[in-house]
Amino acid sequence: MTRELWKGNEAIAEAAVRAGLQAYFGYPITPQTEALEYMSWRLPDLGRVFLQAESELGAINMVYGAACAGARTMTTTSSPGTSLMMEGLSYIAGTEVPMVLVDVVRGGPGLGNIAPAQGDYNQIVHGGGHGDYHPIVLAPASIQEAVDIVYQTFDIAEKYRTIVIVMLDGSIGQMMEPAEMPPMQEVRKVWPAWSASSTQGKRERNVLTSIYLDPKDMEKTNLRLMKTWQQIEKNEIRYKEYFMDDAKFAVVGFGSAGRVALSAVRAARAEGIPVGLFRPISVNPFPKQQILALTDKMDGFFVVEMNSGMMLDDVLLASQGRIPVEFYGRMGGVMPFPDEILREIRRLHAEGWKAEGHPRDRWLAKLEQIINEE
Amino acid sequence: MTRELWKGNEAIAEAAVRAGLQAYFGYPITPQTEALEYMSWRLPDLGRVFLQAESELGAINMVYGAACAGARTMTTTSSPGTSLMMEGLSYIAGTEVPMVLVDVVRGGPGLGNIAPAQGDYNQIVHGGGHGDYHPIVLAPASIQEAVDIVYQTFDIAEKYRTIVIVMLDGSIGQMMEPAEMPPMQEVRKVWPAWSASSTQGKRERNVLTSIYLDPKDMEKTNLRLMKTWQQIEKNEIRYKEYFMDDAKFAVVGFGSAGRVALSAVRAARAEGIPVGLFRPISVNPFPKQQILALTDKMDGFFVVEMNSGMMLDDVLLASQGRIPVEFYGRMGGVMPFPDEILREIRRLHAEGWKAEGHPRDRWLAKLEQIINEE
Amino acid sequence: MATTNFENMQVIYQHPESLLDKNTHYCPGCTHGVAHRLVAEVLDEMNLRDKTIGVASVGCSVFAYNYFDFDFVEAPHGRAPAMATGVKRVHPDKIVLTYQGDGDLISIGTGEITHAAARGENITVIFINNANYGMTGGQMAPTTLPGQKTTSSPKGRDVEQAGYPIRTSEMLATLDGAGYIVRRSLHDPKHIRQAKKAIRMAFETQVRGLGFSMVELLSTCPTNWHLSPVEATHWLEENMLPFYPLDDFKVHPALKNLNF
Amino acid sequence: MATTNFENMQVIYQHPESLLDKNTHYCPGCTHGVAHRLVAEVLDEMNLRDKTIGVASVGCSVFAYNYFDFDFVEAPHGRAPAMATGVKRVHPDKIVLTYQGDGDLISIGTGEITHAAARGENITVIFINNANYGMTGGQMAPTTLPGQKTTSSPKGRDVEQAGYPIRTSEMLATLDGAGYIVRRSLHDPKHIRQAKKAIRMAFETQVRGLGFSMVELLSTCPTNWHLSPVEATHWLEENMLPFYPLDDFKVHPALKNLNF
Amino acid sequence: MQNETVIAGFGGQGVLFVGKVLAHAALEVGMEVTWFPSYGPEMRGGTANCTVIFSNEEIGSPQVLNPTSAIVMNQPSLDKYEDMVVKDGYLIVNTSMTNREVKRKDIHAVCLPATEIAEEIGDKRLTNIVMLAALIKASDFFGQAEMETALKKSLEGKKNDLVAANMIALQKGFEFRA
Amino acid sequence: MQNETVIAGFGGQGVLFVGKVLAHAALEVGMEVTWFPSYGPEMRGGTANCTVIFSNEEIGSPQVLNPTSAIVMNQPSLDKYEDMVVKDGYLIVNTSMTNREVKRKDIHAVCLPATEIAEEIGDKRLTNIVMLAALIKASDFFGQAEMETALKKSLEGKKNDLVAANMIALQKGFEFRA
Amino acid sequence: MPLSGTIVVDENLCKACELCIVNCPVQVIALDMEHITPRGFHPATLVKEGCTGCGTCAVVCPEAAITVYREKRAEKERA
Amino acid sequence: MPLSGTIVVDENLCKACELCIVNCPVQVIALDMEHITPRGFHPATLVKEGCTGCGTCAVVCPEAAITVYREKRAEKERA
Ligand SMILES: Cc1ncc(C[n+]2csc(CCOP(=O)(O)OP(=O)(O)O)c2C)c(N)n1
Ligand SMILES: Cc1ncc(C[n+]2csc(CCOP(=O)(O)OP(=O)(O)O)c2C)c(N)n1
Ligand code: SF4
Ligand code: SF4
Ligand code: SF4
Ligand code: SF4
Ligand code: SF4
Ligand code: SF4
Ligand SMILES: [Mg+2]
Ligand SMILES: [Mg+2]
Repeated sequence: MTRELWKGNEAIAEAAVRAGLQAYFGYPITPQTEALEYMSWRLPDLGRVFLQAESELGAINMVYGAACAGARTMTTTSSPGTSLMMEGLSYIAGTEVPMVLVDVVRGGPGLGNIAPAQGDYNQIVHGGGHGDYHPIVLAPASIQEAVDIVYQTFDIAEKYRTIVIVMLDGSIGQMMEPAEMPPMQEVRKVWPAWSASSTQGKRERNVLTSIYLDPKDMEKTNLRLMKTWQQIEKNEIRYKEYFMDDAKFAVVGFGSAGRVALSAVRAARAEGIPVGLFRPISVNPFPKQQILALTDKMDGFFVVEMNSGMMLDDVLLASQGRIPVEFYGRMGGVMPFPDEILREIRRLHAEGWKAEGHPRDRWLAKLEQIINEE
Repeated sequence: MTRELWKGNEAIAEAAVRAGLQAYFGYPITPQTEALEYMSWRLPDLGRVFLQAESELGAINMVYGAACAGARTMTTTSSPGTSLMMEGLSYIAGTEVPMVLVDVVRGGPGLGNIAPAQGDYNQIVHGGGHGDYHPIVLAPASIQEAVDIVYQTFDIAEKYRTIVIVMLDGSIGQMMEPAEMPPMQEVRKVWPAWSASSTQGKRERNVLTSIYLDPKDMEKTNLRLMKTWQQIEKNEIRYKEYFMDDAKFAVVGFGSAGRVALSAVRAARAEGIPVGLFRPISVNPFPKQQILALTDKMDGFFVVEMNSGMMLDDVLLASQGRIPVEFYGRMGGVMPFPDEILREIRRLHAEGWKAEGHPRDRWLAKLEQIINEE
Repeated sequence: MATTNFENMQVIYQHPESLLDKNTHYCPGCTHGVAHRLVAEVLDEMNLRDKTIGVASVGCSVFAYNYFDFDFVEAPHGRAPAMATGVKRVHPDKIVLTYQGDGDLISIGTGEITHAAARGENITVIFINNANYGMTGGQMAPTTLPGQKTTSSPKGRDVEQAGYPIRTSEMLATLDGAGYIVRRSLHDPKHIRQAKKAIRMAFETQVRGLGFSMVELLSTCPTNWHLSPVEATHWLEENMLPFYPLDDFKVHPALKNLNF
Repeated sequence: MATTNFENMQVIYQHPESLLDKNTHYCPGCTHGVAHRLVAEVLDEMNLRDKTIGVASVGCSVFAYNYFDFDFVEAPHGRAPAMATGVKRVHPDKIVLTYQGDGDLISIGTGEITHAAARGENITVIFINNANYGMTGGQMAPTTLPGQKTTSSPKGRDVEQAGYPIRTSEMLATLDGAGYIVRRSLHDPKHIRQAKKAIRMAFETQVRGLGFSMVELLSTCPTNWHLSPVEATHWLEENMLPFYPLDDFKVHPALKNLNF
Repeated sequence: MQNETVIAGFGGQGVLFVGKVLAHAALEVGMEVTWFPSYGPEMRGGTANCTVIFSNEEIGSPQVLNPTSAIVMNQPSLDKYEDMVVKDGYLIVNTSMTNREVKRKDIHAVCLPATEIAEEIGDKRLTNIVMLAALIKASDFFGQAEMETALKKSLEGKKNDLVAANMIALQKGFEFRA
Repeated sequence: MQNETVIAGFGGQGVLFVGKVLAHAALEVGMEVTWFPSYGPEMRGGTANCTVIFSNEEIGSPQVLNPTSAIVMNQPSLDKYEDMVVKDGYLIVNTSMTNREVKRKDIHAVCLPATEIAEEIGDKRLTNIVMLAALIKASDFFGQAEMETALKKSLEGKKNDLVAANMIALQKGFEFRA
Repeated sequence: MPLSGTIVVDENLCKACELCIVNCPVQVIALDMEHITPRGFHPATLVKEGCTGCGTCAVVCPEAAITVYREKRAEKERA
Repeated sequence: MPLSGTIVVDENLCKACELCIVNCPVQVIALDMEHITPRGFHPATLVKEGCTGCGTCAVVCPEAAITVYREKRAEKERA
């Protein structure tokens, strides 16, 4: 096993290359740009396709074309770029072609800043472009996890002919950690049967489109998408648990927020507080069965995010009001310190769980104080 | 009171004109285009600004400019156009300037079709562009309601310096109904104090931006947006109830789906079934307190939508698992007939409420049969 | 009339193979159909059908893929050149074409077409300029003539407010990546024959790897112009030709001696 | 040195009023600063500051609004011309300018700039061409020269794969709505003086309502070119000038006799 | 009580327009009304239909599976809507464009050669008004006076002789006896 | 047990690079490690810092409020981080760029004129390595041999004389006695 | 002497746009008012003698509905 | 005889880019290596006699850091 130090953005680029990526299209944007820059020499060296597009609209539609053409294809971007890709993503979903998008989330809304944040959760997980569809969204928390996930995404995307989004935040894109790179896969030599790769006089023509003028046809497509989604919900749940065996309550956090929470949970354990950490990796599909099952064993959930409580809604929805839920988040590119989470864990442990009002409202009142004091 | 027959798209255009709209920018797309066409003669006749943009990106950013410049401004579009506006909307939210968007939703995802649908709910209500913000989303169900709401949106948008989205579906855009037009308001003569309207040598310069390079500044902005949103959640809840006084269970549906449900509920009442209708008008903020309160009185909620169950999640979230929830939806531009809803109401009345599994899964199994039979 | 003895006859013209024998959704007399036919004829003649991939756009030609008998994808409004780029980069040995209307190509899709041309993307663009947005019911396009009435310029295009029409071919011909850019018209047999030659040249450009090729075709929209098909051809001739000169704006030197 | 007696002195040059007396975030020697100064000087001379509204773009000049002393808004990447259109339509009697980099203006913002020009939108565009994406760390831009090394063309721009640079002014000058489009450079005093005159002309164009005006300014990016500021001016002169000729591409007849 | 009328035919037969006339009539007598078109593909051609619902209370669904009346202007529309009309409902058939009899006995069917009648007036595009008049007469939804007002409203701004021709068509429709 | 080192200074002082050397050293001995930069505005200039955490188990937060050690290359960094280092932690101060003494008594402070030492070697850009060496020596996180390997790893592909100069800087840092 | 030719119009495709009619140099095409196609049009048809098989009608037909035949001549003439 | 002039460099603004230095026609500017500005630069400064007040340095300065003064002459000379 050879572990090497990798910068997050470069690591995911290399992982995609090793997974047999055939064509990459992207547009520079901090804190994602190193991925594009890495691809700009790596892919041409291997004789594969790299192209810097004129914009994110260009990039996503080049990806759309390459996906229809049958290639393993991806793009990487950051929040405003993701917004610009919404139309394209909706088309890709409607056309049922596989692709991979990595969103290295930064502070928003608007131009915001380039600091690590998780404020795209709503846009990516709950929203998306127009119409009825769901992308798979995976949120790794370390560079090794990101590498392993990116390496698998193409297979997943192709299995369901769907979009897979890897949602990182600026922190994971910019940090370095040791990672072991998976082996180099051979690039696929045959084009998928459904692809627009020209008939070669050997088959009926393939038409790939997302227009279904008759609502009944569209509805059949919608139904197919929904049934695929049911399969995905069954097969693609991923999460990781820490100290959960004997935990009395659980912190729930994904990505970098989950890592920060891990530090806090460790410190709390050192103080004898029986707290665990549940870290969703697939945030879409969300591990709602697991969360629901935990309601039997836990006194409460403490959700931690780097946004205004977006996954919080999923935890609330999954836990169906059976146990109290508390929330703590930082926004706009501020990454919480473990100490902040630890303080809340201690408080919950000492004071117990109260449930008046909405956890978001309780948090907002608190956050205002914290911000004023900092 | 003079009621006149109005086509939905033209009615909302005229309502906006009467509300003192100063500048409209748009791009043609069915089933919204009549609004743009109406504006193309109406506004120039009044000496106000009409401009057909080169694209939806152009349109939303012209609106952004006009909003920063201090004008009452709006655009209208339909689903793919809304996707393209996501970046602009996020910027507008981050800059805290008021504007109005009307989305006349069509079947999707992708190019889809132009039939009436509600599949943008996730994108508009749950998602939006990147970063932490929420637009107000109002979903009228008739032309008079649309007129009244559009007439008020500018005041609401300015009160909170926020985005107000009026979410219609193709059906409301295309149908005709009688409506009474509100009186013509005077166009505002002074520019708001915060607007980028040039200093005239009389004040400090105004800078309107959404970039906050220091995460702490961004977070303060996020906090301000969230606190404004709390105010909005307090003040801007709208909904309408039908036959709810003595209802044992409630259908919940918005917009056209709510109307179709009304016909079904009436028919059910005629058969003696004690069912009511709860029709949210503000879908963001969602009337969650009202839904929660109803759980004390109702045996269950029956959610009806023209999508795959997007508001369903809000009902589930609001009702906190206290009573069973059932779902029925048609997708991709198919508008359900009242008979379909009635059939389900009868069944729920006769068979009672079962709660195994997720309502969406139960519905999907059923829908497949229905589609195969049709 | 006397019945014909077909034995002594040769077929001078027949339905091209690259075009399916299908009823189109185009309005009667709409020259979109002529453009389709010419593309199919050229692909037949060059024997390219089996290796061609088409990219349809959003506009009346959105269903182009229903008529052409080869692989096809359908792009979002304006993005066909980007999608075609994705396809072509993956299949550099295949023939890739986009078929786009004026609203699609030079309104919402201005960025994508400009950069495909600038990159010298080795694709062929069939550009149908009918001076309005046909599919959505006849709104003003960037190509709508000064004074022309449309549903969104009901008093006639006022250039002071709505701006001036864009001469797309002239604009794109300023780009180094452009290999072949010409404008032709579909309003009468002579011009249709010239248009076909240009389409042939465009595909030859692609086959030879000489960069971006585009044929702008002046086309009628009888429905939204509120004219009969025949009147529409006259309107085109009288109004569009003076504003949109038929010319070769960029011809790669390597093409200069080709003749068909 | 002897101390100076300022009494007998007149001020030949001082910090312009339209520019705040603030430290910029620009790298040492970056000619973005020169462009800022020239715009401020011209607005001072024309006495326009109180009625000007600026539109900043996304690029190194994103914080332009921190330095200019008048109302400002900040546009999404590439959309400044659309935002400026919104502002100008609401305030037709005010002066509206955008300040955009080459990535912003002619990569992601190609559609918006083209249509603002085509519409003859009565705004002034200050276009900073520094042959790369400065802010994001020196990636290839549409203006990057053939063979030029950037962080996303590490072996030098390969025109076969990445396409050819765009000569923006030449392209936009094909549009009827363009009132004044010229290219100038900021690499030495003589050219800076000429640039200032051009900026003056551009604002005169707007004041007179003669349509869209744009001054393309060749500008240095010492940091990403990995050169000292002085070396950067030489690089510009030797490499950019031959590819981007300094010229007047469109001058409205009504401007021809103006002189400053 | 609520009335639902479907009007169906080829594009160009004035199906949407005649729906508007009916809607105007309902508005005239102070009822709630909804005019709901099937708006086809983003292009021209094909078939067209619209549903007009009027009622004394807030109208729910703008379309119904089983309308209380149907005006069918051509054969495909007859085939589609004959079975759908509710029992005791109205079916108005343009025999000029259909080639079979109405099968159902449990509805009020009015069959008239509306296109021929319109051609007699001098403009076959008036077929739609003739058909509408036949429905109104059979169903008694509104009086002829209200229909005339509604028709005038719908033709506001149109040339006088066009209005006159429409009025004659309305008259002819009312006069028709099967 | 987990070690957290913050390295802070002006942009251009090689703060990020020396963090990588430390990270490589941790990797060398088979530990988990995280190198986390403060990546500034989308442009150049200003201050820079990075946090290197190494540990025997999965690393949680990549940044901490109170690091176990801090290398401060200039005055603002000293002002910012002196108070933050945990009790009994390490604070390495570049006295060439600071103008006051360390106040805290409950931490291990090592103050050295690193820039001067680097200038003595012939390149003040080696200040960072001198500082790092001082930390390693004081804290005994790793042996000098591991540091040398790490430094070579970090300089892979660089010119030989640069590597040699860096090695000398490492040596000088280890040799320094306050 | 002009060549003699003939055309066959595919009634499934013709939409009666009349472009072939106005462009035929010898004016031998007209709409067949007696006949309605499945899509409701009066199709174009050859109504007079004199077709030269010049192919012009096919060149303008937007529906590719016309097949054109022309009398065979000796090989050399065809070059 | 050349006019005599002088310049004042605003040390808060100067970033030591040296553009004024290389462009001064009489080469009278240099960086002041003795001095460091609040932002850490050695600022440009007049180091020799002979400034003509020509203003060239100000024209090239990206930071608008230079104020240029020039000796007054009789009114007529200034036209
Ligand atoms: C993002 C988006 N915006 C708008 C539309 C609506 N739309 C469909 S076709 C069209 C215009 C087509 O005009 P043109 O490209 O000129 O083609 P034509 O129909 O004239 O051949 C528009 C605006 C859309 N489908 N998607
Ligand atoms: C939608 C979007 N895409 C990408 C970016 C990232 N970005 C910021 S500045 C920039 C390029 C700026 O280059 P240019 O316009 O040439 O200005 P310069 O910095 O060179 O002056 C990019 C790609 C962004 N902010 N938003
Ligand atoms: S609307 Fe115009 S462009 Fe479209 S098919 Fe009809 S005639 Fe042709
Ligand atoms: S990166 Fe380049 S363009 Fe940006 S401020 Fe620095 S030198 Fe100027
Ligand atoms: S082939 Fe020529 S002559 Fe014959 S019908 Fe056609 S156009 Fe007329
Ligand atoms: S040109 Fe073609 S479609 Fe038109 S009338 Fe003639 S045969 Fe029919
Ligand atoms: S004013 Fe002229 S002479 Fe004086 S320092 Fe400046 S450039 Fe040199
Ligand atoms: S040009 Fe300006 S910033 Fe540069 S050294 Fe001279 S005074 Fe300083
Ligand atoms: Mg068109
Ligand atoms: Mg640049």
